[in-house]
Amino acid sequence: MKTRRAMFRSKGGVHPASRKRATNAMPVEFMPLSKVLFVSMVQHMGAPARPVVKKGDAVMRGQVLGEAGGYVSAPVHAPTSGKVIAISERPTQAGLPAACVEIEPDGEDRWDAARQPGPDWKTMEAKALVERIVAAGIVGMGGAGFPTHVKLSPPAGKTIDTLIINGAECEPYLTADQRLMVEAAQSIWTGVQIVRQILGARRLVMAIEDNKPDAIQAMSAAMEGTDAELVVLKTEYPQGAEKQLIYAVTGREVPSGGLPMAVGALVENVGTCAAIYDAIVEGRPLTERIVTVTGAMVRTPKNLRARIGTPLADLVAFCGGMVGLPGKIICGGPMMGLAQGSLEAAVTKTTSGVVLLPHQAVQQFSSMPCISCGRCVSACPMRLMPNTLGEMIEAEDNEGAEGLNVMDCIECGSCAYECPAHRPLVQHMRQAKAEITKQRLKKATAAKG
Amino acid sequence: MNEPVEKTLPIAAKEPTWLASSSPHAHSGDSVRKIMLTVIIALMPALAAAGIFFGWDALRLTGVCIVSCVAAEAATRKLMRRDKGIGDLSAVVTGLLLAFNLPPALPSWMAVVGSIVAIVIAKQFYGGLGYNPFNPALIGRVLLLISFPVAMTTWGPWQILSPAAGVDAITTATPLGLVKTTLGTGQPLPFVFDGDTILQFFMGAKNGCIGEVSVLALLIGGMYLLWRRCISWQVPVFYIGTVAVFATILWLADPTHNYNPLFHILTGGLVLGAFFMATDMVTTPVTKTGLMFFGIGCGVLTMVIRKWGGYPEGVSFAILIMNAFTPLLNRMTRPRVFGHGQKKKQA
Amino acid sequence: MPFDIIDPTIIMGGVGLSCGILLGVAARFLTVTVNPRIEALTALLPGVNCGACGLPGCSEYARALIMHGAKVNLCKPGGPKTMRQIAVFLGVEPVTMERQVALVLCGGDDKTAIRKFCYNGIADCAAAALVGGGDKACGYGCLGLGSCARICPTEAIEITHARLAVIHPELCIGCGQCVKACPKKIIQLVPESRTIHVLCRSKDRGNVVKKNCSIGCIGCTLCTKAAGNAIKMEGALAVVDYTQPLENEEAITKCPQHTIIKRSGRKEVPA
Amino acid sequence: MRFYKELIKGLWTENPIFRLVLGMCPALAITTSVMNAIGMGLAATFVLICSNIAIAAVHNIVPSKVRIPCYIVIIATFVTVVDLLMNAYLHELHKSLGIFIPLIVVNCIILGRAEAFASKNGVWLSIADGIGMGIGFTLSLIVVSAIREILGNATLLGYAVGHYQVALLMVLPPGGFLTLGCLLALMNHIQAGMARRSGHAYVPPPTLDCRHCAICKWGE
Repeated sequence: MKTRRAMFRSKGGVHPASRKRATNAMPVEFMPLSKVLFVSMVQHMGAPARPVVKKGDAVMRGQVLGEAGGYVSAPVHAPTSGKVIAISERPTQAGLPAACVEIEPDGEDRWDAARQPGPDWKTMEAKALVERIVAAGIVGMGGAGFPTHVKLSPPAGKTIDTLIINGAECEPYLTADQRLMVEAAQSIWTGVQIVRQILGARRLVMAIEDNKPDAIQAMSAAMEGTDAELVVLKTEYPQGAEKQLIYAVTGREVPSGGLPMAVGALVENVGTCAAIYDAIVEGRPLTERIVTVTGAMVRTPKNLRARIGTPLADLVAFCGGMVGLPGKIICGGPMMGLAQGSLEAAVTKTTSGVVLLPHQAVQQFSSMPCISCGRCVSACPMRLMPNTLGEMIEAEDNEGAEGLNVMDCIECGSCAYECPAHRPLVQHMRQAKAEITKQRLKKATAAKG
Repeated sequence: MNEPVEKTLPIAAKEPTWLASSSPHAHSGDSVRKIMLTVIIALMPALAAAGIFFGWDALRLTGVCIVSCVAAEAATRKLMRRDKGIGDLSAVVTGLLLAFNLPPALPSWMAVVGSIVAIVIAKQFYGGLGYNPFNPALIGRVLLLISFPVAMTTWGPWQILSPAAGVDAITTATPLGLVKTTLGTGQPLPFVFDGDTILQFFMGAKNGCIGEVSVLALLIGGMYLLWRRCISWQVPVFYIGTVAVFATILWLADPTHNYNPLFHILTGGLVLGAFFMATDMVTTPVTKTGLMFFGIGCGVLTMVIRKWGGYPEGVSFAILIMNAFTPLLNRMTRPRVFGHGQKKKQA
Repeated sequence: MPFDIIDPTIIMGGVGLSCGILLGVAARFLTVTVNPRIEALTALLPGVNCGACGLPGCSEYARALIMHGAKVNLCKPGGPKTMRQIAVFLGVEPVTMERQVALVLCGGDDKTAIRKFCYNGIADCAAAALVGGGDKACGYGCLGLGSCARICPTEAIEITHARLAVIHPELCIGCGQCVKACPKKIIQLVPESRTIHVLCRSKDRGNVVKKNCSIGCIGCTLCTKAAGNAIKMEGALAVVDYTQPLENEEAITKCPQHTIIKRSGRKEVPA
Repeated sequence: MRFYKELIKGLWTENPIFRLVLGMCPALAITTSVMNAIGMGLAATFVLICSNIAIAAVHNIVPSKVRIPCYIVIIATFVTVVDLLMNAYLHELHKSLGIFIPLIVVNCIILGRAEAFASKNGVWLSIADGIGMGIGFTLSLIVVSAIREILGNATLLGYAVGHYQVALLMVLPPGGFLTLGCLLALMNHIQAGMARRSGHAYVPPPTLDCRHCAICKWGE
């Protein structure tokens, strides 16, 4: 194993205060079972899962509640044993209603008997491994929730020579991945090797930001004596974004609109690797994840190992409740997370944290006209011109925005973070992207019909 | 009629306890007001220098300009029913910069006229802060210069430029003006530009607009701005650098009719312009490359006007002309978007 | 002296004559034939170019009528009057057509419906709907940020001070732009003559609706009994079936939530 | 009655400069002194009346396809007449107006009235229209030039009006733009206020439509 600094530095990026100190030394605690678990069928990118249980069914932990709704989709499993009390429509973290299986735990937490640890993974075919990953419902746990098996099945002719394991965790406040690396370095490492075996990647890179020395130490101990590289990244947001990470490690730019495999690279989050270990070696589907509950309004911030479906309110209550009324509740980190209207939503496979910000830390912008300071242009890791795009979209010129590559925006929020006029630049981009996607779909169906 | 007055919603004071908005939920904490405050602080050394060299006149003009700029801004905003007030401090900055571009003996009412022109015509008529294509303070100055050419070229009391040229001839001229008029009559260069003069010019003992004389004070302010990341280094470096290169070429070609490049850097409004006027965020390009070209363009135009133009000083005109090129520079220097154009990709 | 005038006169006359001949030739050989009937028919149309007919503007509709035999009842702003004129012009049988006006099927404003959080962002419904589904506690309610009002060609939509979109039927031309613009899909085109409407689109169960909004439909079904066939239940929501006649105003008084209102052609009268 | 209506509309409601925003070229270029403005205004008025009469008289016999060339010829004829007359009897004024007298041929107001009014109405009403528009044009030019002459030259009609510091800028080209722009804004403001008071919706001239400009909130 060799350790080195990242050789490439992508342009742009910002340096928000990391605020990880509240939880980065807190060992992960087990979150007790809630009274009711709300397991959403929309926990990943792609088609929603289809519920396959009925009201009143008794389920075991690890039993399939919803099967994959398509190729780009993933099944959802029961987080514990108990009874299905309802199949309802509940708002997701994004606020849009989606099907949801409500489970009342029986407290025994019995595993589904059908789940058995598999044979030694080293002897298994790549195809069989991917099948087990599909069955375990594993999706990218960094935040986007892209079904992992899709990534692991490159089309024929595409070779992936570089596998990058993402331990950057550049979002402020969140420490879930960091704690996982410290506490479960060995299982992450086993998961990584499984992925490598599936892909046959020549080069294996573990990328961690330099503000996590404990994680770097733990991972290098686990990786000792192998040919993998450990790349220490300079702390910068959004270093952990897929395209930026690939650039920082290999110097290759993923082409616009393309997937990382276009440049022969693949990025897996450390959490995903740990889940792959669980699925292949332990035979457990994905039913829990580590969630950082933090922010100034949480009494005792903690890293929790919580079941999928645990209501956010229970997580906060387990951390001693709120100190006062928060100014903002965020699912995920403060740069890309989703603001919540309530604590009703539940943990999903992609919930990396719950952040409760106090009123004084919340930017209550009343935006001003752009003063062309150019900070967003310098900050944009995709090298877009957010100022021009924002003004275009405000004038409802979506076509012009498309011409200036608004679709390449990764919504990292660096522009709006820097903007002294407090312009809602990311919201503008989102609006335009949603509108353009709609138009493109329309055009595609028109062309077909 | 039904259109919401605001482009974005302000916070409702009452009811729901917490807020939701699109990400990001963190902010650098910088604001337009803070940037303007930084610029004001950075201008303080130059104001102090102006006070030392021109005394009461400097303070009078500065006060008049700031007060009338702020008043004009408040009045126009109210009249135009625009909601946001003068809290962003941009009017104060405009007032300060305008005052710094006026000669010390200018009557106060002319300063008021200039302030009103700067705020009302150059700024609010275009839509207010952020929409003005030209630097308001410079528009104010240029309008005054065109309207009242005599008052705007009547300078202060300094008599140090050259004992040889006769006191009367130089009391009412800036070094640049003196050079232009002297060379225009076919005479040789009017004074010797050597160590002592350089030091005096650097410290500020010369005729000129109240804020532009002390290069030292301006440099202190400029360094502060650079340190606070309020301006990027491209503009001042390329602006002054271009002037230096241009002046060196002229000087090497014909040393009998041109001073050495330091003369061009230390006289006129170059340093004030390069650090405070050509770096105005609103009217300059947003990309670093754009700023570089902006600086070079300003430098070339300044020297062209100084050498061959009708006016002895060209900083104001150069910056205003380059302001007009800002949208073009923004267009031309768009960065290559990540993942685009490395290899020609099929659509 | 007089001869000085004659020369230029001849020259100018000659130039004028030759130009005239040129123009005449051009008019004869380069002329673009326009079907005069299309022009005449365009003149009959209201000329608001709203696109409600599905064609990009009135002249295109006129062209479609004559060249492709488009239906005569597509012009919504013109209503029955224009339809009859077109029918007479084209010599075809007029069809029955009633003018349609848009209606916002939500009555929950700031006084009656609660908001779950303070929304801070772009004042546009589509943008707000992307942030946690909008700030109304009711996921189906009007966000009141005026995306419909901005797109309305006749400024018929008013956003009340309590942030609710209200359509003035007397100004509405029924073009349907607002129906497309609303991210919550709560604007519907209804026949102008109808006066009784259920102002709610919430599919939530009654207890949820009650928590979120004091005038939402709770699915008590009292109105369906009063209105016969004209009001039907769709899950927990009462929906007016505009194909069935409904004159009986009993439903309005029966509704415990005051969700059902009477809106005349001219103005809205709360029950 | 109709005659009177057509006569006065050019003074305010359809003032060619401030409401229709036509004829900007002379309004900016020659308004450095009131004398110029009067000369220009009267010359244009003469052409306007004559061309309106001629066009109203012949519009029925001119084929619509070649009407514009015909109007141009008619207008050019009268402009030539004015040009020669002024050169003969008001030589100084002619010299100071320079190229702008021949340029009346392409003045939008004259062609605009020919196309919009004279070609659709009778001779009698067209006379009223021509007089009204012409006087409206002249008065507007006088207003603009008076402001510019007083501020920029301290004179009015060539007579000194006081001793004060003049702003040279006002008699230079930018002064024309500034004055005209401010006056247009003022007119828009007055119109909007009048409309509001009388309870009507304010419909600004198409070139000055406030509704799509967010600079001030007057359009709302």
